[in-house]
Amino acid sequence: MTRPSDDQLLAVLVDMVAARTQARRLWNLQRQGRIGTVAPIDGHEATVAATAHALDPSQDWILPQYREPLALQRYGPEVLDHYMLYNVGHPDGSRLPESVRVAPLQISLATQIPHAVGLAWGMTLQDEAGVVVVFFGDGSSSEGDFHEAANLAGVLRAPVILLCMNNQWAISTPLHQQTAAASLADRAVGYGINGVTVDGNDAAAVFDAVDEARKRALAGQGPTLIEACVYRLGAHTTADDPTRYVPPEDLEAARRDDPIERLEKHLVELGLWDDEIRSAVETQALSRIDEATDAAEAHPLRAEALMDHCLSVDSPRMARQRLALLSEAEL
Amino acid sequence: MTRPSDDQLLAVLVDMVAARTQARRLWNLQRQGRIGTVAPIDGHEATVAATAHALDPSQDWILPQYREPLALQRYGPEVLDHYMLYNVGHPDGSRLPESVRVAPLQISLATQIPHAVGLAWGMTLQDEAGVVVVFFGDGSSSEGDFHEAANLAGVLRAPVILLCMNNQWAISTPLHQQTAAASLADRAVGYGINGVTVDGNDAAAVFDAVDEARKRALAGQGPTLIEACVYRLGAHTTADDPTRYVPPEDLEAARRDDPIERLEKHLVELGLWDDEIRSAVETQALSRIDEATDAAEAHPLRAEALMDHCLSVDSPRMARQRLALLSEAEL
Amino acid sequence: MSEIGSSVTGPSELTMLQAINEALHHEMARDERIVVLGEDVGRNGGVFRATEGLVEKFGEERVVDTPLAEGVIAGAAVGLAMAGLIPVAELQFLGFSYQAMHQIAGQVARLRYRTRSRFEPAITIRSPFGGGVRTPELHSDSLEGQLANIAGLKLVTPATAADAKGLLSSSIRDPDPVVFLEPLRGYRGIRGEVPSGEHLVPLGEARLAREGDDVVVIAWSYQVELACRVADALIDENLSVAVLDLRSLVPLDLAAIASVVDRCGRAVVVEEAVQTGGFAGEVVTTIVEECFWSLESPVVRVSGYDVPYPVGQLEDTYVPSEARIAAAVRRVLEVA
Amino acid sequence: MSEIGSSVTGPSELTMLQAINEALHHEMARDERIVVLGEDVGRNGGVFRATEGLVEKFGEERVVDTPLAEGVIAGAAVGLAMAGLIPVAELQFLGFSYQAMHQIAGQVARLRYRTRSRFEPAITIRSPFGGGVRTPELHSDSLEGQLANIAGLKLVTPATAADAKGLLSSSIRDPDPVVFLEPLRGYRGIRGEVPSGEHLVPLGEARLAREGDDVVVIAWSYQVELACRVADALIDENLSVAVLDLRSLVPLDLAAIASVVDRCGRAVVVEEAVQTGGFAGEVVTTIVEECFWSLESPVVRVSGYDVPYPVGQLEDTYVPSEARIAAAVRRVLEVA
Ligand SMILES: Cc1ncc(C[n+]2csc(CCOP(=O)(O)OP(=O)(O)O)c2C)c(N)n1
Ligand SMILES: Cc1ncc(C[n+]2csc(CCOP(=O)(O)OP(=O)(O)O)c2C)c(N)n1
Ligand SMILES: [Mg+2]
Ligand SMILES: [Mg+2]
Repeated sequence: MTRPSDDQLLAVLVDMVAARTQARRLWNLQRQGRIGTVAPIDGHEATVAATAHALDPSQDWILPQYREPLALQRYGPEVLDHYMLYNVGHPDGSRLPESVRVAPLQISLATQIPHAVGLAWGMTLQDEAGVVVVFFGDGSSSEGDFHEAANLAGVLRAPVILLCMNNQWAISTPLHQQTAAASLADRAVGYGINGVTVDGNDAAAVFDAVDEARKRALAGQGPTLIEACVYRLGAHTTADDPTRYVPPEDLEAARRDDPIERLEKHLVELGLWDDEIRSAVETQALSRIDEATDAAEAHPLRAEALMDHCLSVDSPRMARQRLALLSEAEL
Repeated sequence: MTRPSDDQLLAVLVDMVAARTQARRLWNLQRQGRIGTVAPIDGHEATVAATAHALDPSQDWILPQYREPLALQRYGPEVLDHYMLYNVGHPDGSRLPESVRVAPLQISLATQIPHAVGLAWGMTLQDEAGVVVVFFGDGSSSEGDFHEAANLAGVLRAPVILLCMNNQWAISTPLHQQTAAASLADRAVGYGINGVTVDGNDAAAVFDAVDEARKRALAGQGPTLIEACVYRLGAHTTADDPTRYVPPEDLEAARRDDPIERLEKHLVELGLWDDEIRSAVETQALSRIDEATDAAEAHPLRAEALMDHCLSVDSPRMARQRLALLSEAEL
Repeated sequence: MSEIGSSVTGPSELTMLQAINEALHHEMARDERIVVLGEDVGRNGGVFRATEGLVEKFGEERVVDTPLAEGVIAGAAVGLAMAGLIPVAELQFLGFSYQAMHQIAGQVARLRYRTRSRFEPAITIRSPFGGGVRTPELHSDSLEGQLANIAGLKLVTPATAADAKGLLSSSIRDPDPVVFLEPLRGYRGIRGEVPSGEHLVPLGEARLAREGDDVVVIAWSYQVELACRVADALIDENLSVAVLDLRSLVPLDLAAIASVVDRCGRAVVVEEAVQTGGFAGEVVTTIVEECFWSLESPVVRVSGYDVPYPVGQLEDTYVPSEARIAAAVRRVLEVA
Repeated sequence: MSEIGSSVTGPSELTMLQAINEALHHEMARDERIVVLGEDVGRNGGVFRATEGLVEKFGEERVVDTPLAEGVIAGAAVGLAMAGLIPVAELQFLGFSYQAMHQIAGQVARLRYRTRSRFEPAITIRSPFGGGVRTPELHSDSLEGQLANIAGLKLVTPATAADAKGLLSSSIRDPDPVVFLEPLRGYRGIRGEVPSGEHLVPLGEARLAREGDDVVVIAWSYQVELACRVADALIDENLSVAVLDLRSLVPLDLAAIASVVDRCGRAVVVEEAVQTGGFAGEVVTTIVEECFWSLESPVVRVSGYDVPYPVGQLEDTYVPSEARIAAAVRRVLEVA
């Protein structure tokens, strides 16, 4: 086990604080009607940021669900830029540059898990180093895709890390109605793969777990299912009203175990963190997201883009539709 | 645990021997072109027959995959009669009488598992006693349906028994390419349900396991996943050539553990079985299936039946199609 | 074909969503065998509140928040139907019916046929569909063309609040499996007077939403609303545009289609789906089969494009607009 | 539109199955990035032997027997494509594509569109389909009408052995995802001369299988074979029946359809699928859109019925017969 260094933990905390700060900005942007529905990251920051820092962006892939982008700074500024393009409804939002080993958000839950297994498998077939981390929720773990993919990963010993963000909720459905399993990591045995549960509010523990799983994968020891236990501190999305179903006392308890506060405390003790640093990080995060938002809003788009990139070459019918679209633009 | 009585074991053996005898007849009928593709039961007899005998046909349901019907005599002669109708390609083959709590064969693998959970759930909602046993193969356990259904069953504590016939093969795919799991029963923990592995060639052990699972289910203690370990002694179906892929030594070893021989030996020791009884059972089984075959072949069918039972009332388009069909019959 | 819809509005006006909710309440109170299941249908009342108040009224046994797995929602519905219950399943968005398609197409639709009516698949699958409200990917897809090709299913979709109630009640009572498609844009965007208490609209009867003689626009779901606006606007140009609301795609009201096309001689079919393979093609073909000789000009379809439903900034380009429908109407009228 | 198919037969005749197998061997030898995956495709060579000999030649890394789970076969193909490989996935029967529909429709078809070509979905999904060979339920379903409505997929289906090889090679090389539908009845029931070595047939070009002037029968897959037999038989009645083999449904060769319908003025469309929502409706609509004014009589479709594909004893009633096709041809010709 490689504990993260203090510097690494500091970098993780910076990303966590920035993510939460930016999440608040996103909420307001949505309320102002400047962006579409978004899913707040609150409560997921430690797991996502620490995972990213345990990986090597030059060779390891991340396949997100939809809640992660703000804490993936380690994978480059393009992640946020494209996330904002996505949020303003621009098709370039899901087109990250070739150099960035991050897949677009996945809306069809759990479908990204088979992709991750295929990608990891494809890398080994071509003797490429690297692992694939795929994020998915406790709710998504009920989908058949999770099962089929975990099972195939086991058979292939693919270098993939199945990272289940168990935040106790799938919209309004609490974990105990999602599954009777005592732990989601327990499912690993049914696929002959490694399974671990980690406190997802403990950035160092997550870093360790991912690092360990990554080393196993690179050593040909196959996949790991990591269950990161966290709590969804915010609404499911900007369209959701959690007060309808989240017991206030549970939320209260979860807030007392806030991953940011926990890591801050640790780094304050080490003399690496204080209010001043925090506010500098926040300021910087805000100007960064505001810049990205402005750029996204200014990003041009022709109506004809509707027809692009569906097939490599328009079918005859599409060619007519393209013409019709251009003339209809004049209607 | 209730060990089956000697009489019960004898009844199970009678059904097993009859099933195997009839399976051979089916093979020949297929070769003669009198019936369609069939999946031999060889190697599954103990598990299927013992399961049926551990159940109460007046209240417990069986949802088969496709290999089981010959060993379901306990559920009444209609099962064989309809199986033969099915084999001759008659639509009545999948329409068992209301009194018989057996669902039709399922060709779309694993889809019957969600049905079983829904049925068991529906029974409890209506305070009906009884359990549902659903058969499926090791191969089928890789489908998402297995996972989704097992998980839902756990949440609902539905009175269902998920009976996985692990016969080591899914057509040509051996278990180790199907899953890296050491045992399929290990998957139960991932759904918070009971899981057991049983030697599926040991009729008494299967009877016990099903009886126990049934009692738990009736007592409201929820579902059980039973993995019955057997070996597919025959071809996958009449369309398959297992010599392409089954290692002869494995098959040889499996044959030495034939479930029928094993139970015969036990009952011979008890003085309840001998060659004479066996040959009487065989003769009776053959005349029974020949009768059923003749009846099935004689079962009338109008071409117009094609249009029946699709919707409760023909749509206008279907009404036209029905007319067209009647006039096309004259083409 | 039934009467032209009344357009009375008044204090008892409901949104389509409220009308759906009323139907669910009414039916569940009427028949104890009805069980509502789906993701977030209980405590949360559905992500759009279509099932609001049901769990409080009918309890957690009859209104069940399932795990997040569409396949087993549809699959368990089959089992519930085998047990003699009447499941009303919600798929949170039609785009996720793909996750359940093996159960919907292979099982739900075939239970009756396979068992020659031993089991009665009185199953209703409700799902919002269609775009125009800036949802994420796969939340807006119109898949009725695909679903219509699955024999054994009925396919019903309301265009008014009153029909939403009346057709949903009929769907739940229907002994066949019904996929009931609720236009997302109509949930709050369509409102109208809705009969309180019992209200049934028979399945399989189209509705003449606007009388007219020059041309008929055939549509379903939210596109009926657009077609009516176009028809109303074109009155100023002295054009008499009929609008036929199909209401159910299966069974399809062949007689209503034939009668209005025979009268008008010209037709436009509107749908929001991908054009190739969409249900509009089935309607055009039906017209060719039923009343080719009445046609004075080729039928024109107004559809989405042959690309996946796009992201927000391209949505308005994708979905048929009033302008595109009006242009199509003019086009079929211009032809000699 | 390409040239009329040559009907030379000779000693190097192959069945369609052998032609498919040859294409797979040829392509795998040509491009190392090709990976074949599916149920029983390795040691067993596929349940029909389409993949025979591949694992022996190219090894277990490139020819992979997957677990029994269609969703992850299609889903892993997406990942393999993201890794830069060229997956050729087999679904054992098209009826089980429903288990994978969320991956096929929601993911395979959208990978390019969603990522604006960052990822190239050079994925081929092969699957046998269609009936007539007494298989169990869900082994015979014709789902092309449903698949055609999924934007982002190409949909290709051969009617001759030579095309099976040439179209499959082109499909594998195509940068877009192709669903390649192989007629089950054609596997051993269709044979013909097949060019050895490299043989490519472009996607999107229909084939005029029979010249003719009185009426055209438009068909694809095994129905082309039936249509040709009907055309040949009707020569005795002095009828000149053209047969157009669409070969690919997406992209659809609009020009070829228009040209032959313009010439003949009368058309029959044949498909084996459920009629409502089937692809024949799309073809009829295309004719209305492209060449309405050439039509001398309503286009007639010959389809399956609006019921699920039935059990063995009812199969021959269900699938379009030569008699039904001939009757339809006579019907469109009788109309004034
Ligand atoms: C296949 C599919 N079904 C349903 C939905 C609708 N939906 C969006 S998010 C969500 C809950 C997801 O819960 P979980 O996987 O636990 O992730 P979390 O939101 O808690 O991070 C649901 C049901 C969807 N997007 N995809
Ligand atoms: C969903 C689905 N996929 C594929 C098939 C084709 N198929 C029929 S039987 C079979 C193998 C089944 O293996 P298993 O579940 O272990 O049952 P067994 O035949 O060994 O009893 C396959 C792949 C099918 N019928 N259904
Ligand atoms: Mg969650
Ligand atoms: Mg097996």
